[in-house]
Amino acid sequence: MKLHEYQAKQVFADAGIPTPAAELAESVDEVLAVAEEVGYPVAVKAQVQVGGRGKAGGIKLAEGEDEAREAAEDILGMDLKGFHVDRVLVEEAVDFTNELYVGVTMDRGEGKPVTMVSTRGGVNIEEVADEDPDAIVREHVDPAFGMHPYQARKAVYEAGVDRAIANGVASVLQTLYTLWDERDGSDAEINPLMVTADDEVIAADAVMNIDEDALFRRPELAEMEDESASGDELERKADEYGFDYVRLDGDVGIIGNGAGLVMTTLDLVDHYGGSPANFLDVGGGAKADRTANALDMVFSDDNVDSVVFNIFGGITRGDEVANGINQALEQFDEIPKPVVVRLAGTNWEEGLEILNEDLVTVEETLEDAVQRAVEYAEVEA
Amino acid sequence: MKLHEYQAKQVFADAGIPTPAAELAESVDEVLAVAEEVGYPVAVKAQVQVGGRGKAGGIKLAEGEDEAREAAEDILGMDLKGFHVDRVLVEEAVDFTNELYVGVTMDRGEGKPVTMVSTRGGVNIEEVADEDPDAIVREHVDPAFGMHPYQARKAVYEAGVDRAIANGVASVLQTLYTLWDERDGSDAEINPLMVTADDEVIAADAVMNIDEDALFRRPELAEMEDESASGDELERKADEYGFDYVRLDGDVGIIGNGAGLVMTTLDLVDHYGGSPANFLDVGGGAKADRTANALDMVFSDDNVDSVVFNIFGGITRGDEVANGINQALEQFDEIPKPVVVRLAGTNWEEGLEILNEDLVTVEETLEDAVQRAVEYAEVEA
Amino acid sequence: MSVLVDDDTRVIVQGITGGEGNFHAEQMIEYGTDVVAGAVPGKGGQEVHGVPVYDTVEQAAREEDADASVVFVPPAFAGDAVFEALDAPIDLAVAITEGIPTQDMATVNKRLGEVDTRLIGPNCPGIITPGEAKLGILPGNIFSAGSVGLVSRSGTLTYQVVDTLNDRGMGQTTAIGIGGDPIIGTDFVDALELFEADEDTEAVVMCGEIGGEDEEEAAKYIGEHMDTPVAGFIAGRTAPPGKRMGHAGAIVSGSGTGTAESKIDALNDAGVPVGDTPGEVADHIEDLL
Amino acid sequence: MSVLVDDDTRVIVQGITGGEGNFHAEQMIEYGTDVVAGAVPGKGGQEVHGVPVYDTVEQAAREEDADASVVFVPPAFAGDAVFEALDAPIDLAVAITEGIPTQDMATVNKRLGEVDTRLIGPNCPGIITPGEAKLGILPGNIFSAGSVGLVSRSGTLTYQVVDTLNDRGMGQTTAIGIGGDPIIGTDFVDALELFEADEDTEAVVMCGEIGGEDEEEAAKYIGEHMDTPVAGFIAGRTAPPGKRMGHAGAIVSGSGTGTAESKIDALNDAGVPVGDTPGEVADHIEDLL
Repeated sequence: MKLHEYQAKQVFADAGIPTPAAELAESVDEVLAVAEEVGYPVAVKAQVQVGGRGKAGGIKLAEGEDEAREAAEDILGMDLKGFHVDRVLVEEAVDFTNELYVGVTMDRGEGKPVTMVSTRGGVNIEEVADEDPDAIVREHVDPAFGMHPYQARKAVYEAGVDRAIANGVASVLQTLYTLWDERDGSDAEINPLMVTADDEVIAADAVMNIDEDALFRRPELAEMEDESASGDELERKADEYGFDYVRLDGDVGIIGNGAGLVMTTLDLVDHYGGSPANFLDVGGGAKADRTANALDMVFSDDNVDSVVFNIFGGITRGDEVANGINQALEQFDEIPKPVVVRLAGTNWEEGLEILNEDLVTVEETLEDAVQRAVEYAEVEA
Repeated sequence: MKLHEYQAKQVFADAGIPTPAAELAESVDEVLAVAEEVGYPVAVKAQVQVGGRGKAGGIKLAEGEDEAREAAEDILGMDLKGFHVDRVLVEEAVDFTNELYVGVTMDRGEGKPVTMVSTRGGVNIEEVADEDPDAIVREHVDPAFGMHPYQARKAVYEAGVDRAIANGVASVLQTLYTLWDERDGSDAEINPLMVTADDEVIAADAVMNIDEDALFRRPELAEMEDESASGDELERKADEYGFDYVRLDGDVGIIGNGAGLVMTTLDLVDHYGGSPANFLDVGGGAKADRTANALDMVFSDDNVDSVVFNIFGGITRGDEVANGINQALEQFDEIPKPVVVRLAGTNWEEGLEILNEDLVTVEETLEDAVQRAVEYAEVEA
Repeated sequence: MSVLVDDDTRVIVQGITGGEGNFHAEQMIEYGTDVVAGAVPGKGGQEVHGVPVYDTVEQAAREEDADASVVFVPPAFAGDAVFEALDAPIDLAVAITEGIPTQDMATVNKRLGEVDTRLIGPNCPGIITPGEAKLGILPGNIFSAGSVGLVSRSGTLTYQVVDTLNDRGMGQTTAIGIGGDPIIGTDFVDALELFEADEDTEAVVMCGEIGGEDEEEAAKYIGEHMDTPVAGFIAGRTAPPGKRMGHAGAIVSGSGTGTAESKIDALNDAGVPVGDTPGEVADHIEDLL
Repeated sequence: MSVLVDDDTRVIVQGITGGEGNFHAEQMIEYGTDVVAGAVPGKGGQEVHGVPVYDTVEQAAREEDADASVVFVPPAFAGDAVFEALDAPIDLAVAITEGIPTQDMATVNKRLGEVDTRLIGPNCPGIITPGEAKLGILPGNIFSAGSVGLVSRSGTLTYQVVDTLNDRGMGQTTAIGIGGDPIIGTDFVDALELFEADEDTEAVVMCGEIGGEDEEEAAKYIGEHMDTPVAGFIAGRTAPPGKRMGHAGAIVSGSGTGTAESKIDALNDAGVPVGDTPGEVADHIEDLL
């Protein structure tokens, strides 16, 4: 789960990391009022969870009221990479002499947290990581001990941060780690961490993503979750249904159980010349209603021309899946898109007996099912 | 640093450990008012930091107002093992079916924290430890990980705690460990942890000692420190001066630098037939004023008949010590008790030159100095 | 012979009184697994499917001389349950639970470096030695005994591959689902080491996924240390970068690493043929045997 | 030969810009110790007593090829400073600081089990190989080179015993002040092992104190493993039970263990003569040599 910039900044500020004076605004008038309060120049920043907001026109600097009004009118209500902007952060523009990067994430290769410092802040840090990996100093943390203060200092000095601001940066990094650790962060980043002429540091941007699996024990963060976080209507629907779902741009709808098997089904669609419309994992032990919901999802996607429904039963039982498919399809006078079903594993024979073959096409193997769905899609398209 | 029972109970209660309803009282009227509030029967408990308060008459049960008044009159103002009782805790008397013991301390042999559970609570746990060590289940904690919940359960089940209350006891132990850990405890104990007829657990007593060396980062606990914590006037004075001081019952006053050397000086006094009046470590690098303070301490002890002043200089410099001794003694018309001085190590020769031998007796070796002081004490006695 | 588990393995089920634990304990017993105890705090003294339940894993391990434990405990408590298994101690812990907070697993991972217990999972289907024992939720009936070792990050994909192998008459020595989480106890290299050391395993199928660099490390290990032939499969070749596809591990991070392409290249460079379809994997194994 | 430090030891001083660190760095250099660097965050680039200062211990160790570090850092920050030395890494860390919170030392102690660095202290006078090097605050001039090893929990008591040995013409190979805190890095047994392995050490004086059971463990070790003769001294024989006598370690806890009597008995049982006075200890060593 991703926090908005304004939420992450609030969390950081509460922990003592300096952030610019700022306030949220939802109308042009509010933007002007806040700008007056924090003082010009200000930055007007769209609060949507996409990268590259600046390049896409979602961040504008305003020297005075006219520019602020213009920025507010441009940004509020705009469509930013599929997201509707209904809130902006109006923030004091910080005068800086230097921009740093600090971050914390889980290094899955090492199986332990890693903290990062770079003097190459203010830019796309992924590019820096690719082109000049040594420009980012990485200091791993033993999760049992937590981050020792000496580690923060070591990372900062190794990165070549000026001695005048080294303590300040080390302290921000230490606080960022503590936040990440105590709030079950997946990533916490400040880019840029601005350095002012009088050697203060200030978090000009803020990223804080939380481990979804740990939200149960972070109720204060869970309630920051934004229903409108996803720009895609179908992806929002998938959230409601509790499916792992990713929308793609092909025409073969795909439903299956288990991420690896669903990805394999996508790969096979591609292999046989088709194009996957989505990834949809109904999960383990899918009962009839989940099956019906999954079909509803895929049918709702206008791009979909055919559907392949691939279940390999382990915990999931073929008879239950078959019942769900029947129920979902029997409500239609006409089946919206052709559905190819392949059942294997637990109770697959019972499942095939139950399935209404007037409504679906049954194939015995994964390869045959995918090929059939690809054919159907070609016909429909 | 030791918390009073009422302070420890407050800390425990704030952390969610059940404690009996109780309030502090400083007069008979207050005792009666609190007793009325919490409801009879009540326990009236002297708030002084000595063990065995019950046996010494510092804890009394009162079924009604008459008994409460009597208990308050008996206990308030009493002298309990050298401590004047000016406060009592008036506490709801808990009806219990069983008494347990839970505790946390540092196992110095293992160099790690240890948690303890026993079903033999309500008695002198040190006796249980001596006579039936297996009756106390010990579960060590890795300080880097902290106490895992399973460890609390394991200790509780292994101790043979009834399954009906096991969760409650495990939860108290876990909380006690967390408190100990987060407050820099040296010891944290509940004895007894009472079990009621309806399977609730409640901390009927509470011990919480804090690592003195960590008080700097526990200001909320440091301010609970009680100036009157020590019953002995001289020991309070030593606290003020910042000396490690222990009053004993002999007649040879002892001053030295370094705990091991001072203990050795005590041992030698004993070895040569004398009897040490105190342990006084002036510490490393003792300057003139500390030296003078140390002499003041020992002279103030009426039991002292002679003094041996033994300094082996490392950081401590013999010339500074000599100056301090001269300054302290020159203010007297008559030296109150004979002082034997032995200087060795850093600048010992300069020290001997400075020392006013009209005021003190100088010996070259530790053995000679101690023997001379013992002789003086015999003459004076 | 087989890897890690066989019909001598004495198994504890942690969470045997819960829905999942109860159901799968029964399935494991039916399959022939020697389930000797359950462990559930507060439920000591009960019996489930004829198996005695203890309050702690340590007690269960001691009283029933167990050497493995399967963890069916809800995610909020699973980290603690795994620690309990590691410290019992026990030789093998298999954590089925999905959704354990990653930081909990990071501390478990630290502990794994200090103890001798091996962990499989979490978020995995478990391990099965066909005809002898299964620890986890794998459907026993689809496996058959034979000479192919199988290691996979995914559950149902494993079943698919096994099904294809069976169709060609190729049974399995042991199949290990290592799980799809960012931090897991046993990775591809660990599993491959076990198969390399196993005399009965004549070839190994390794089913990887996009994300992380475990498959690349495995390729390196195979190239440098393995005599037993390996065939590979990589799921997610059509996944767009940066999109989360179910498994937390399956995120393409950085550029050039963690992609299907980099994994397939690494495996090919190590002499490992990678199938485009489960059928092609079976073809490769047939060739290698 | 000697134990742990000699004139080849390249030493970092942590906290070299503070009062204590500055003073004792100078003393160490005057004694002939090869002090090669200081380490103080934010003070990198400075020079103190002709020695370059670095911001981190890791940098100092790397740039100056150091193998030991002496920690003169205030108690609130000393735990972190010791961790920094352990992780630098370095072969030997000597923590002089008194008053480090015990829980900080418990986590340091955990880390000590994971790294190869040896820690002496904290709350100790340090270590000296007479005529070669001293790391700590021991007054160099009172020591003299010879064949007696010395290990002690107490600083000034060490000086007293050394003084007595010198009077009899018995110099020291190395003297180690292990410190008086409840949790220390190097205990009696560790130090005795080092002396046992040192060819030049012909006898060892061990100065213990009441409290804890380190002396009892040492007695066991001596009885079972040592050929080099040992004489002992135990301070605190007249200390009343339960009274705190300066060193946090010097609390008589429990009954029957940790007392002077139990320690002296244990040592005598292991064949170690224990002197009643420092002079008697010197007598014993004279007999043993």
